[in-house]
Amino acid sequence: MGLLTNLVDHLKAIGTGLKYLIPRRLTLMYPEYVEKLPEGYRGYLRYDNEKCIHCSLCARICPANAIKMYRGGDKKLRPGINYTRCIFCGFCADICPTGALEYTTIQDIAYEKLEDQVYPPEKFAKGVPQPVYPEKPIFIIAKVDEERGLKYDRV
Amino acid sequence: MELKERIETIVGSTGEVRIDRGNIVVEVKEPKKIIEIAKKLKAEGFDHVKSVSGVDYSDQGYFEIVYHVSSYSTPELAKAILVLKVKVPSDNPRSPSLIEIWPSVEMMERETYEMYGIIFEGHPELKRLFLPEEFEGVYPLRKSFKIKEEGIMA
Amino acid sequence: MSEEGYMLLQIGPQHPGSGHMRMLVKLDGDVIVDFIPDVGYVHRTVEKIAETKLYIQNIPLLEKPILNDSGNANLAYIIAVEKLLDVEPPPRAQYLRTIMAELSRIASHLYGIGILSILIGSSTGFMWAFGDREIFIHLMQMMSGARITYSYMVPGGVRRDLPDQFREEFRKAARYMRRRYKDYEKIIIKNPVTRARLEGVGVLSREKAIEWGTVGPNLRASGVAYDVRKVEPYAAYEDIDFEIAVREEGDCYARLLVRFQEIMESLKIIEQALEKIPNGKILAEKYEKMIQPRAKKLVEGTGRIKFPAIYVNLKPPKGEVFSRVESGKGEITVYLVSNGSPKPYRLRFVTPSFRNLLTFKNLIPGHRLADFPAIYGSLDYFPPGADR
Amino acid sequence: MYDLINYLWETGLNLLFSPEIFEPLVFPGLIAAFSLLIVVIWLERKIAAIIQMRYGPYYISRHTEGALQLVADLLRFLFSEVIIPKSVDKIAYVLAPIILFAFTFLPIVVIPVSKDFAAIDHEYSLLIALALMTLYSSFLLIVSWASNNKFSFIGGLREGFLSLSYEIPLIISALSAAVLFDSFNLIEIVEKQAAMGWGIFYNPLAAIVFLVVIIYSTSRYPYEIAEAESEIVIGPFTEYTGILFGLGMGISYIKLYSMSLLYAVLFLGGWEPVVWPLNLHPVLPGIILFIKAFIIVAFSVFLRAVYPRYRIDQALRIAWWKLFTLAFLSLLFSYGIKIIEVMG
Repeated sequence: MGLLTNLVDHLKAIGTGLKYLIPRRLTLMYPEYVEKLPEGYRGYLRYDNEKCIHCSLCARICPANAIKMYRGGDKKLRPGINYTRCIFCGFCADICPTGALEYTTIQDIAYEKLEDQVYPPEKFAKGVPQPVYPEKPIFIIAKVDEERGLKYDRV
Repeated sequence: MELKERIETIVGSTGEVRIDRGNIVVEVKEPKKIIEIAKKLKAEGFDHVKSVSGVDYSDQGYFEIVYHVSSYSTPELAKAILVLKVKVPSDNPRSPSLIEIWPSVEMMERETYEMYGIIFEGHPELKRLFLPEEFEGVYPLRKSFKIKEEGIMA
Repeated sequence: MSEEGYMLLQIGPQHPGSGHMRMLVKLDGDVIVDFIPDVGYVHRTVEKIAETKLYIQNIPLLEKPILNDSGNANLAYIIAVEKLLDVEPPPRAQYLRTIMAELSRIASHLYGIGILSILIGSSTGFMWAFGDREIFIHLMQMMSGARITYSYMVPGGVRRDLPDQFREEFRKAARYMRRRYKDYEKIIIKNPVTRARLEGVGVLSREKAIEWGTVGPNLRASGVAYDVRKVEPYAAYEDIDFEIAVREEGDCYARLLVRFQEIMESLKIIEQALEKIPNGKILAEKYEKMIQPRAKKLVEGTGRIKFPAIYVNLKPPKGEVFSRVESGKGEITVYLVSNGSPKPYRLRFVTPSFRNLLTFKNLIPGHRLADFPAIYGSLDYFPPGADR
Repeated sequence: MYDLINYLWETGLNLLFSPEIFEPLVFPGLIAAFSLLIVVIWLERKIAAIIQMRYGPYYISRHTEGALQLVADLLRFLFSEVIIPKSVDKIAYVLAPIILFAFTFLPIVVIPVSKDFAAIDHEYSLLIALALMTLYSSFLLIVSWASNNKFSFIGGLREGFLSLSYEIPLIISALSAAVLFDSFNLIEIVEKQAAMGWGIFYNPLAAIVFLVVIIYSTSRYPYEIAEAESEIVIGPFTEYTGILFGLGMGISYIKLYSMSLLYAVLFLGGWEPVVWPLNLHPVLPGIILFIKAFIIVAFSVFLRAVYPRYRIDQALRIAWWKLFTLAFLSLLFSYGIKIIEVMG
């Protein structure tokens, strides 16, 4: 009996292998295809100089010491960020009482130099860095699919 | 609470038993007595140690070794956490190892040794576990080992 | 460890099957006679760093060592902090925590199954498990906004409410996983080669499992029905009906089966939680009213919360607490001592892999060299988790 | 002048297309084997990728699903530095993989491509092919010994153990084919099959044993034991770099190819397209033989995506108990068929 079930199990394993020979791929071909992340994804931070009330809560809560306060010419404190340290926990944006810090859905930024990743307040306020792709990517949205696991719909 | 009374009879005059946030805390007065208490506790059904921690109170002159003991085999005891505490002087931190009674302390006592320099007498393999070689004689979790902290200013 | 007639093999840290650690293996022919795990290659002194950080800042810190099960690591710490602060999260937050913890458990188990598969040579098991893990990561990303480091739970509640599409997405994911389980069964679980490699290998008896303080699925595969979710229910587990996966054999195969069984059980738990989840706030009243109204307005309708400013100055009263949580790999315990300052006086973080290290060390000798990866994988030993 | 060129051209062509040169050099020898190597490694990765819901090799040539990946790999191997560690036995370290690679080709010399096209047509060509195949493991042992590395050494030992156990079922199951067709000459064996039907139908037992032995002896899953990555890195070739490593990677595939050719000849009717004989154009038989061998090769590499690997003691037990017994039974089976034939 053992021998027979063994043989059946062998055949079942090979059969499952054959069954999966029909391509149904889970891989997302980045960077040809880029996932458009949903609102609320904790990506790079946007800093709005106008809304900032110089309370330094963001620097105090930052678990990675990535956000530091800089004293500007007007003696007021403004946050700057060091993305080499940032762990994207989003605590700073969540504690910011005025929405001066907000997270964006941008996440895939490459830098040439480590120093480029340090954003003093002026640079920080200029806006979020934009990702660069080798060619124009096709943006997709990932969704759970009953048959394939994840399915990628074009935006 | 019945369990507390049972433990009080086990501990007797060698320690103090109290309840702290649902856990039974046993403060052993002398390090030497801990083996005796542990043996009795094991006979009671406490069969493994969940964590061994050192706490540095060297400003008050002592380190505290905290064993969190519980049970797998006895379902009623599994609900309870027994906190076994013993104080050792910070200038000569020595305490008997409980490895004979609870083999599950092996790695955790080793870690406490390398982090606090507390010597567990009778531990067969009391040497560094995680730290690199140059940490011989330096005990990083002691409060005297300071690490640089950054302020919020750039 | 180098007498005549033995071969001393150093496996790792640069070895395809070692992970972030070094293992000294003494071989007598093909049989391992002595085994020394040399850990510490990814030690990051979490416990020391934790003493220099605020209570809230330790949330991401403690997630990092148990990166593939960060939902549960997060929960263990938060329960300890809440005990210290004497805060009770609202019921909805408890349910959300349960959902997060279970999703995290599924991802962790799939990770473990994948590693076990590749260690015994099944690349399909590896890729499938890691591929399917992606689906649960996707779900957790919907909930928390991050793929791996969720930092989802905060003292007093959770950071976000359930997104609208979550129920539908999870329903699909559960059906997908249940269907896929049949294929896993054929190609991995019941594959005669897998069974030959795992059955009867690395047998951990009930007595030894208890003695060595083994945790998690490894303990349950040895016949000990210990699960913190039942013993000391936290989050919403008290209201949820589920079974503990227990097997008697104690071998590598039993550990694999327990993991699969727990994945299936977790799907049921999440389904129940989604059904029973009450409406209401997701942050404790105490902190909710500290949030400035203008800040609240900013996140209206998004399901997110704003942190009250008190979070950077949480000062629990003097005292000490001990919390335990059943994570995917086993019991995580946190022992937290407060001296009334905004930083923990002492934080002891015992991870399941650290406790399984002793089992790992003692289980290997006597087996063949080829069994070493099988046992290593079946224990779901995660070096960064053990080193902390 | 023109005549001379013409003469040289013709003799050159004649020489090239003479079986003695064409077979080892072009088909099914060196060139065919190399192209198969390139295709098969790509195919192995691609099949595994598809079953595992991935893409596999892709970016090297996007329009052909990465089919040129191996060309790129080969170039990389060619141009990367060959590092010879100080502690190795240098001569053996360099020469062993090269000789091993050359020797794995040798069995192809005696494998005929069609009725009158064989480099060496010998009365005992089957035995010669089998004998040449056994050279593989001894040179792999030298490779592992020369590396002076513990992982290589264990890998070599494993290969030694395995080769001792697989060679006997291999030879017995081949013998049962020889008994069945009453000849050791591969051409005759195919001719007999053309007359009476494929070997696989007459003696399926021998065919199954031989197939398992192919998978077993060429380190395909689930018998990928000598190179088990998670245990002993890459076995005998742990210390190798550059083109020497590339050779090491290719060797088992070349062996797989030559054994599959032999399998096609012994059990799948060789170059006969179907069970009954047809008079064919001389090129076609070769292609048919190649296709049959290719199917065996493709099946063997497909198993990578299905199985984990056995432990060495389990593999040895399978070889000595199951394969050996089955091979012996298949030999008896062949004799039984012969007896029935003689009686009836």
